[in-house]
Amino acid sequence: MTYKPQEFLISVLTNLLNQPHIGHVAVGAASPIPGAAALLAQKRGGDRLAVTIIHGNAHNAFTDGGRELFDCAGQGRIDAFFLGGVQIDGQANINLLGTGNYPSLERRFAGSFGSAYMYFVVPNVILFRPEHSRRVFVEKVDFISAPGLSGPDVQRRGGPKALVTELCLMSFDAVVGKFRLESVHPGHSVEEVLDNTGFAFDVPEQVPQTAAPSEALLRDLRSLIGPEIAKTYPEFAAQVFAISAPAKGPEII
Amino acid sequence: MTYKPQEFLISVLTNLLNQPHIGHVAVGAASPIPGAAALLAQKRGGDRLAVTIIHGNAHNAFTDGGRELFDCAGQGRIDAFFLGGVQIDGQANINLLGTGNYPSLERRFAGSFGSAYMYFVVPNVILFRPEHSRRVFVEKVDFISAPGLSGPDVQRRGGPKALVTELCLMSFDAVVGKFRLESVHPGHSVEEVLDNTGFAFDVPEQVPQTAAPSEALLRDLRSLIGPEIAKTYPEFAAQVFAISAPAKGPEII
Amino acid sequence: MTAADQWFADVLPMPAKIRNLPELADLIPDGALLAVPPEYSFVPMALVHQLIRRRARRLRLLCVPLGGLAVDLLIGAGCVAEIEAAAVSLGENGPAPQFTRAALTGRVKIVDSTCPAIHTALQASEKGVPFMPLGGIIGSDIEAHRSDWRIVDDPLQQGNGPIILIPAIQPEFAIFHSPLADKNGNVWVGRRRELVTMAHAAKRTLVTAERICDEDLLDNEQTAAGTLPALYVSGLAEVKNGAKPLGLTGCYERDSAAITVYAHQASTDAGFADYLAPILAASPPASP
Amino acid sequence: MTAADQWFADVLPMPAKIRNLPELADLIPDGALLAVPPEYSFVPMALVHQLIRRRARRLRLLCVPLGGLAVDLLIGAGCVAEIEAAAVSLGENGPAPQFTRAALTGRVKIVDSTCPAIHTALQASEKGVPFMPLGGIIGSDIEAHRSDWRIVDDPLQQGNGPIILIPAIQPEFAIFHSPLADKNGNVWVGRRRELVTMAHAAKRTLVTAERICDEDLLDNEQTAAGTLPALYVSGLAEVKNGAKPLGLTGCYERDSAAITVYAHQASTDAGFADYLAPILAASPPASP
Repeated sequence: MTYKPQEFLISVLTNLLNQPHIGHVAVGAASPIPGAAALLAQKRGGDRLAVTIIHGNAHNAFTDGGRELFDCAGQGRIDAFFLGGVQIDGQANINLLGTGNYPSLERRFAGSFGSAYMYFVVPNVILFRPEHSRRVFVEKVDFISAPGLSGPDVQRRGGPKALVTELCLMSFDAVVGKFRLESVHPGHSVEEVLDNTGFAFDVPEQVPQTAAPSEALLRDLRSLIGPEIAKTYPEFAAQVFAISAPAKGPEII
Repeated sequence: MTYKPQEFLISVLTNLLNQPHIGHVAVGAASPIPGAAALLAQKRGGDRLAVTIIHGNAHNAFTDGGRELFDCAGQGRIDAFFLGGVQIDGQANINLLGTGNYPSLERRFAGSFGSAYMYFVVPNVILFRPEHSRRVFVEKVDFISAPGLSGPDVQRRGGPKALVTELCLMSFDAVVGKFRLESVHPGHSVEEVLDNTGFAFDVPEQVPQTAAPSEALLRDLRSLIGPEIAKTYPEFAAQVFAISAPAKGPEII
Repeated sequence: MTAADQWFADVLPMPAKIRNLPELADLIPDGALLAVPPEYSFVPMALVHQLIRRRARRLRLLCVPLGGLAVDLLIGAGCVAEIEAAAVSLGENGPAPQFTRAALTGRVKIVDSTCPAIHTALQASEKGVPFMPLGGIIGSDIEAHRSDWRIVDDPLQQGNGPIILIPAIQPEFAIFHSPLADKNGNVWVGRRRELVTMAHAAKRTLVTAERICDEDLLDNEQTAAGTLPALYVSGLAEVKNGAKPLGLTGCYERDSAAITVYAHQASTDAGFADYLAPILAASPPASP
Repeated sequence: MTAADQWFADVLPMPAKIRNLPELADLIPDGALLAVPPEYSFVPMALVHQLIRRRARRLRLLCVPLGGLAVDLLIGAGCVAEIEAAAVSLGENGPAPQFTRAALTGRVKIVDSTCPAIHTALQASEKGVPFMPLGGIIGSDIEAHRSDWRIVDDPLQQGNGPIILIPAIQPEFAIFHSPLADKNGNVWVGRRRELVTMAHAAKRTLVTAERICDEDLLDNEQTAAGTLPALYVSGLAEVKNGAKPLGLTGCYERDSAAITVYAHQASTDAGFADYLAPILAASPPASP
């Protein structure tokens, strides 16, 4: 069964979420692939997984305003969250703000959002950055929006657990402070990963290939999740699943 | 025009509230006389005065839960508030909790409520305690629910401004830390106040008589405020104004 | 218990969270720290009766921020080891007799507080911080007897003087009775938002509701605005008249006469026992 | 200004608080610190256009916590001296061009923050405390460049390690556009409760609304639950389509195509000037 690159990435993320120690995953704004993965993991896990998609109201039960995501995470009620970065380095520091010598930047991006907090309080942060290049994966980020590691005196229950790109899946070991290549996606090689990564990481002797999505997973994704994610990301759903937007927001008073 | 003792006290409190520096008065639970005074001051001030009566929903615009009264006061949006006390002493310390040697009490009352906070943040606290006796007005309270005075290092914009009893009206001077007799109610004397007060206070050479309620005030109180306060305190309104309760709470979903 | 463990134990598919009243009460173990709403805010009297029937013991009660009939009953019935409150009374029906007696005899440990300190302690838990500052209070004997509160000199060093830090309180359970919940576990709280803070702060929230409806309360912007999402609700039972004899906004008024009777009876041990007898003897209300 | 002064100036009888759009914008002086809601939450675009028309200058913007079209427009129109935000972008329509340019040229002072720090700073003002603690953040370069934030060692001395204290921020004005207000000045906010915190924290709150109705929103438990009371509202104007081209829950959807046009035009000075011209030339929408 053929699949689109987005479907492959959704499958990789879904498998990361379908783990017994993850009971509630929250997905930030403008994250259609993580959002679809969260809904698919929920469906395939028999609705055991709670999913909150901050973008819009469709899969968002929060009723206490913009701070509820952060409060909820601070309470320990969110087990998994996704973060990205315009730069990510070998210590899992992430930079969402800009390149250059802050505050004299060469390029400026939106800003750090809630990363500086969520990275500390969500136990399983999945770094998701499809573009796998030396531009993104650098020796040292220019600006630390959120640090990958903290000293022993700092209260921190959260941090990076995995990194998913268009080339591979890595894990992160907070004890040694290093990424480890877990699998390379079909059609790509360890060399390609090494060539395109600007930081050092562990490479085991045998690197398996990332599992391709099963037919059952793809069927669930297309038939069940497509229409759901269309409520939040109509353009994405149209593009990937050829589904046109159904949902309208609820009527107000 | 004759009037009831409660009407007289409402009139005294109304005059204290009808001052240009008071823009918003809040009234705590179980305070029908202060509540009626607040509504009457509002009416007689051409609706300039904002009134919040915490008890019930009738004159209570708060929609953010139990903390909103305290937050609102902390923001500086409440200019006047009423406090009482099972004991009040000459430094305007109030005791709402009990008598005896805490925690081994002889008599236990409900507790300090929010007094320890409101006394610090509301600029014009009116102490209201009808019973004027040496049991109430003591040299030193057994338990300080909220102190009348604070040292210069403590942030405090609020505190006691006046004391109203069945016998008299006193003011409080935070600089010298002492009450001052402002007026004695009709039918009572300075001697009676002195005999029934357990703490020292300033007595000016001429002590005026507290003004009796005007006919206009009594008319407004009975015709306009009676029905309003009945929404919050039906039994009080029935007893004082012979008005039976009209209001029902709003219907829920 | 980790977040994952809690979710594992707790975030079952929603329909499984709907229980009957005895099941709900059985979830609360002896010794639990229980946040209880104030008299004016959705008090779960039927659940309190059920806790008494199952002879709960050594409960620690956090009144948010005031205690009333529910607390007095639990104290009188011997369910309570400790209580923290800004005040406890029967409101317009006078002092809380069993609380008053317990306070004087020392039978129950009483931790005296002040309203905003209790709200603040719960907000600290809601935000997952170990403490929050609060103005005022300095020089009160409440503070003098709270070794857990801490006065620090202005940590911003801006000349603001001393300020009190209130440590977070995380109740093991928050309990309340709502006029309406839905079958997905969402619960209407309306403007009673102390219930939201309680639920956010507590590890688990158990709710009884007058009615459990089929329509999802979050599907409508208007009801959503006053709804605590199921995310925070660990157990839900439908119980008619679940706040009586207290009132429930929009459903029924406080039965002041009944509470006057209680106030009178509860002022003696024998009278209190008489009041308790039918509660102990009753079967819990059947679930529909 | 004392509480009394503020009330004096501000708590006029309610009908007097209903103004037209230019009057509302005129209340905001040059140099004011303005809290602005995020893209998803009731952004007062018409009021922003009016501020541009009245050539507001040196505004300091606090994004709660994210900036979008409104902020980009104000920056481009030369109204802004300083902006604090956790991020600024046009969301699904990409980077905010004028913000990006201003950040690179240094034309506007940019104070970088993170979402929960902004919520926390407003909650501190809401509670009238000088600061609030917040977990995480330590070791971020955000923190390294915030001399106003303070890391202190666990003030409770319970071995919890260092923690950040975020000083309170009190905006001079909070502004937003609501689907519905009432003639008494109460404003529907629904589940967008950051608007409540903004209004509580700010000295004054100015609101535009699609519609001002006669029924009091507080008279009904259901609408009351999602209503900001008039107590916090200093000015109110009825403005149809007041959030366009952004969306307004239940009223209209975000006009993504129009914002794409903006993103394209605003990427050059000439294009931005073209976009601005009709806004500058327009008469403010007439009040009904």
